Amino acid sequence: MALIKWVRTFAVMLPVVLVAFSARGADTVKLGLIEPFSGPIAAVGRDTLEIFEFFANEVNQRGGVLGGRHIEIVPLDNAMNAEKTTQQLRKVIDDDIRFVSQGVGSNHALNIIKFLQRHNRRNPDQAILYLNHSAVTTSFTNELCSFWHFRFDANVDMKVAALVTQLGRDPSVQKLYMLNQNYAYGQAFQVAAQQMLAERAPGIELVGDELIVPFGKVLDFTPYIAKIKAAGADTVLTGNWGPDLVRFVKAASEANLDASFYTIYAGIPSSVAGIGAKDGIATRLKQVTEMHENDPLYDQQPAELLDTYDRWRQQTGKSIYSERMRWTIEFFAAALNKAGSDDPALVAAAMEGMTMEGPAGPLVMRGADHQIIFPMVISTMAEDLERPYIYEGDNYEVAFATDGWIMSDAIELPTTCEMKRP
Amino acid sequence: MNNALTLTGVRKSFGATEIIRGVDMEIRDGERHAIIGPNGAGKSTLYNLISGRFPPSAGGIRLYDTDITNKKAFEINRLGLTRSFQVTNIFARMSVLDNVRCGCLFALGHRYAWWKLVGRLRDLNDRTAVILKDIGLWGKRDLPAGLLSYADQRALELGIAVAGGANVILLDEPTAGMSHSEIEQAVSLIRRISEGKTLVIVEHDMGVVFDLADRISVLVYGEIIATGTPSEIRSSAAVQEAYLGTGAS
Amino acid sequence: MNMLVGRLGPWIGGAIVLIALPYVFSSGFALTLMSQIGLLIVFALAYNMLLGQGGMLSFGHAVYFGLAGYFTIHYLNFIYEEEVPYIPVTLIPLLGGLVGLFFGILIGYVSTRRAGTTFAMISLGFGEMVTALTLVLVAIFNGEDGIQTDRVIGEELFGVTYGPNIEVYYLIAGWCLLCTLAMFLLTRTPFGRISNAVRDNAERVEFIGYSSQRIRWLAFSLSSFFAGIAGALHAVNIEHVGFEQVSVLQSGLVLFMVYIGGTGSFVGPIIGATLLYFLQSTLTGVTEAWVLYLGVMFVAVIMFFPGGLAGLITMHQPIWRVHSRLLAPLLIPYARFFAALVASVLGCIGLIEMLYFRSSRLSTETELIIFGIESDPFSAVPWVVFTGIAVAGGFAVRKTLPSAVSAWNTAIADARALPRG
Amino acid sequence: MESFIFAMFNGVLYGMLLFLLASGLTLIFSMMGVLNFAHASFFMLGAYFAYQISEGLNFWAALIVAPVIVGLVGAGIERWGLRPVHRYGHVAELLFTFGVAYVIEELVQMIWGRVPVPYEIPDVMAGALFTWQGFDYSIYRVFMLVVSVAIFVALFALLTYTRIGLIIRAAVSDPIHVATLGHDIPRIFMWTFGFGCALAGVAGVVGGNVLGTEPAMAIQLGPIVFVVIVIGGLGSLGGALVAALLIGIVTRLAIFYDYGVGSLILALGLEIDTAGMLRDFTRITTAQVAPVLPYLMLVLMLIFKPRGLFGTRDV
Repeated sequence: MALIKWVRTFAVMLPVVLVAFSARGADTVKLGLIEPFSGPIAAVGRDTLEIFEFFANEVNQRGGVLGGRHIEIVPLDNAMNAEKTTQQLRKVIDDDIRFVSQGVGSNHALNIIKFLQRHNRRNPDQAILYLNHSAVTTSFTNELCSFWHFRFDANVDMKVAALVTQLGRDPSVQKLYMLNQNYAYGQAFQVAAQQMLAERAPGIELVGDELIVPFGKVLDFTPYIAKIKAAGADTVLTGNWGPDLVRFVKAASEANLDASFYTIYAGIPSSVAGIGAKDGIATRLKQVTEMHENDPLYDQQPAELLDTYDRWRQQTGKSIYSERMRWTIEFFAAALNKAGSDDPALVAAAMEGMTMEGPAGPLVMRGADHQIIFPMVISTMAEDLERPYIYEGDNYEVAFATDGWIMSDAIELPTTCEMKRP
Repeated sequence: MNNALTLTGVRKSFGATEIIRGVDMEIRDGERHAIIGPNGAGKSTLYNLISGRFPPSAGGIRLYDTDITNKKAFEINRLGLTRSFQVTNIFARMSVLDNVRCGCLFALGHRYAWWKLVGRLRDLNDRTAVILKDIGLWGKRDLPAGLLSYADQRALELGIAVAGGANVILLDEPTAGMSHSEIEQAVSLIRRISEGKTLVIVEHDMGVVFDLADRISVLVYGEIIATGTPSEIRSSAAVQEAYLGTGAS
Repeated sequence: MNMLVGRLGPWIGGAIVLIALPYVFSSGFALTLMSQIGLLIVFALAYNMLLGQGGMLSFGHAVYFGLAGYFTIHYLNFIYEEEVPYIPVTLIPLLGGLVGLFFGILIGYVSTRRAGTTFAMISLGFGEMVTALTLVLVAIFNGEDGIQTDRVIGEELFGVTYGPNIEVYYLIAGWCLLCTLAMFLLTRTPFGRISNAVRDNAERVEFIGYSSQRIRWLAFSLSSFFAGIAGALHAVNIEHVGFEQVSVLQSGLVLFMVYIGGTGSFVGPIIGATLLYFLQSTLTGVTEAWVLYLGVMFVAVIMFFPGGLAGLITMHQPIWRVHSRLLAPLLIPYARFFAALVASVLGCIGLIEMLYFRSSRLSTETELIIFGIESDPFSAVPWVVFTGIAVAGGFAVRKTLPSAVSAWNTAIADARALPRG
Repeated sequence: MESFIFAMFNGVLYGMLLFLLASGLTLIFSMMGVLNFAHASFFMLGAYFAYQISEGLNFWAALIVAPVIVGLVGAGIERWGLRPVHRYGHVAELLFTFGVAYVIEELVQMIWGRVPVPYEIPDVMAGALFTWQGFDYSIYRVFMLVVSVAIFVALFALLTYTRIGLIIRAAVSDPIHVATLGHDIPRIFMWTFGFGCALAGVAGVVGGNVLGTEPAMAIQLGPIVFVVIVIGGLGSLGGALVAALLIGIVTRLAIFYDYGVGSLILALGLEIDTAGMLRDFTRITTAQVAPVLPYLMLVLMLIFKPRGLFGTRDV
């Protein structure tokens, strides 16, 4: 037995480099955060971790949850590999962590939903609750919906609904060109947009509808720009993100394409850095988000919140981009307190139908499908704004300015979810 | 008389240079035939054409009654022709034993078998043992072939070549780079292994050539200028002029 | 009798270890880890049939691993929907193997026409092509999301359902042992020997009656068969397959495992798969620089001991075979060298960790703890200390290496001089 | 017709950029027999160095200095890394460069972070040189083309008219022979490798600001470059040029003339269940698969002409 103990100790000690995190209380409510913290897109995962830790700390500073317990964020690296996600979920079970969050990569989200469905059915006493902060595949709150999954971001269809609604409002939009990535997400965007354009903006002519090979395989977008020009489009609607968005926008700017770009993900730090101010402004780059720092409503938010934002900017040298991650923490804390317990089933029940005040209207966690509903804002890249975009201390001297808000009633879509509750 | 090999009008060019310029040659069944000629005469190229390493640009090659002109090397080998190489060409990371085993495998009909273990193949191991003892490497059978001395590697090269039991054996300078005593051993080895077979040998050492060969062909600049018994060649004026007369070794 | 024990000993020992492991490491995380290692051993050994035994460097072998995985998931789902004949999960890996074999035969026919560098490039081309197709053919591959299944399709012998992880572990352990044995025996067949011959000297093989192309094709197909088995096991273990599993990244990982473990000996890939996957799973959580360490480790192996870790062990085999006491004089020079190496490596790790911390620190991370010591990368002291350790270690490595090498030389000379004992 | 000419022009431009990369790779391969897997990583280093230098000085300084630094880095890696590996054979060398590619990518992330850096086209060349069919052609794109063509011409002249070119050409056709002529082969290898890397560096400097300078750029471009030199025939500079242009043009044409592969399948009389597993085959268009086309070409080439377009020697 001594040998076994020794082997075990060795196995635990082997990770020679230990990065310790401060403020680890004994009696905490643990929230496992499964994201890529190593590999090519580690930056995205690490940014998420920073936000989660910051806002968990804010909750803890305010007195914590359940009468003084702290929320502890446990980072779990999946290296953007589905098999590692599964492995980390098994670790979550081992360490008796009952709440997990994840958002980068809808494949991992799907993996977690399916895994927890199986696990919670087989082990109802050890159930685990999943708080999805960013994975947008619509089916997660439709046919794949699960009692153990809550989504704090709008799904693809909702985001498209917001974009298309804005397109319909904008009289300058006559001829629209769509370009999307040819994989599950891009195809979902395409189908949703086709359908909603017909319903909400029948006056707009769709002059092009294209799918490209995703994930940076297209190195030069010039041919697509030429096609867009040839089609006479004045507006581009794209769900692209990452290099597929950066190169697309840069190529358009270089060719002086005179068209506005309606996107979902233009404001992600790496995209802003990659596109740069000049090309972003030249293409009238637009994004749809839950909030942004230069909206007129920003200053009308509660003073404590504005203080928190200031601390964030000061401490991290980064703009506030993902409000939904703050919401995830706030809803989590509120649901724990409302349930008066850290039992995932009770917390889930408490979270259903829960509302909070948002900047332009209430944030509602719809009980029927666990999809959050909230007003969204469309904004365009511009210069000379009060709070320019900063990331890791670098000032990009550019930010987003509001075009208009799309209220919840225009975004809320019916669900096909048939929720099975335990 | 039945010929083991028949070459008719064989030509080979690399780019603009013609290396083999119309070779006609007959190797009789069961004879020991030497090919001699100055450096660059095209001897190795001729071997490469016969053994199927490259196809000839023109002409035809027959092995007994089979046309092998455009056949691949392994097809020619399966028809019963084997060769050795001027530069030692063995399986360096494998043991000496396995080198010879590889030489035997196809001929013994084991081909590409992946369902039988070599250790259990009695016919294979018996034959390998015979050959290893014949070439004097039985004691070193477990060494990696790459670690053998030069002379031992040459012997192994011969061993691999003859392991398959081919009827026609082409040897390319088997004694190159050997000391006198080693050459003597090598010649007796060649004599033993070519017993009852057809042997073609390219060789620079005239002692070896005249000692071993039944007939000799002289290749100069891609053409056969003479063929005959050792004494005929020794007395041929043409050969004297083109080759031996200019101070042969 | 002694011979038999000597031959069967490692296999029986291996079986006992595989059976006993879950009793030592029983957590779900450890079980998943060991299951993954088990199937990666199969994959790595299959890969080494190409690289180590056949001399073929492939940058796309994950294609067969991944495609078998996709097929397995679909088949399990079809069983669930009662569209295909029922096959017990126990035998599903065989099905995966046949899928691997099918694609191996098909793609292998084209790619094994060439060897060496060209073969490597073709394998890369197929790898890229299949990865791209997983995103285009959504109905089959479901793009980035990949496909899911529930491996519990019914009760099998002895009430096994493969619901609990421990049952899957034993499934994988069993297949791992079986495949390892099969691949070991394959090395001892005429095919295995000629495959080695093609690796050493493809041209010479043509002159002893073999088509080197045919041998490569056969090796490629058989290797794909085992890669397919590993892929099916992966699908059963994780219940999910995505484009990562066919991607060039996965192919690169198995290459790293095999090469670092050692291509020259049969156990090399086993060592490599175990070590690398264990390190990867435990280190990714604690250091961002893991991929860099992996790359450096790989480059170091190529440059300094191309035989890999197994090569380092087997180079001492001739010595302990003669007598183990001959190893005694090696201990002190080796220990000195190893101490110096560890020091220089630790120094370098410290520097790299501080660099990473400076370039991508999160504001919520207030301190960097390296080897249990709090180090402030924004003050000079740790930089000086770690640079000092790294440089001093480096010098010590250069100083102690010659005596370690000469100690080995002496030992091997002694071993050769003595008769076998 | 217009779109055809446009596609051709674009294809030539992209093809020439590929050629810049492939030429260095081919030179290294011809001389040393090493297929440098890390070649695209040197391309990435060129872009990052250029970014850093143009931040401090300007683009023109970067255009000169960055490739030189990349070349020196390459020569250093050859001298202290690749040379010791040489004795283990070409596969080991290929593996070594594979490892180097990993390490370079991680080092780049360690130094410049994991998000793209804002490496921009110099302002003087951002404007349109001419407008054609409503499409603005920036001065910079034409500048890229000029640089590529200039390098091709210079390379051609170097190989044809200089002594070092003579040695290189000799080495391409007969590597063993050159060694016997008394040249310091290790030194020539080192500088060839450095020079090849510098060519990749030039491609990085002129291409990085158009394609985006980020840690993944090497992985994204690398495989295509290998495809170019395999299709062109390993070791053939002319082949690399033709293959690079071919790939550039074919992938562009596939985007412009967007044919559905599905209609082809239907034309062949095959029936595909539109709800079944294979339904996606009926929907694929050439534009969607354009980036995969090079790999398809590679496979077809290897089936029908295994040595590539102009390949003369086996690997």
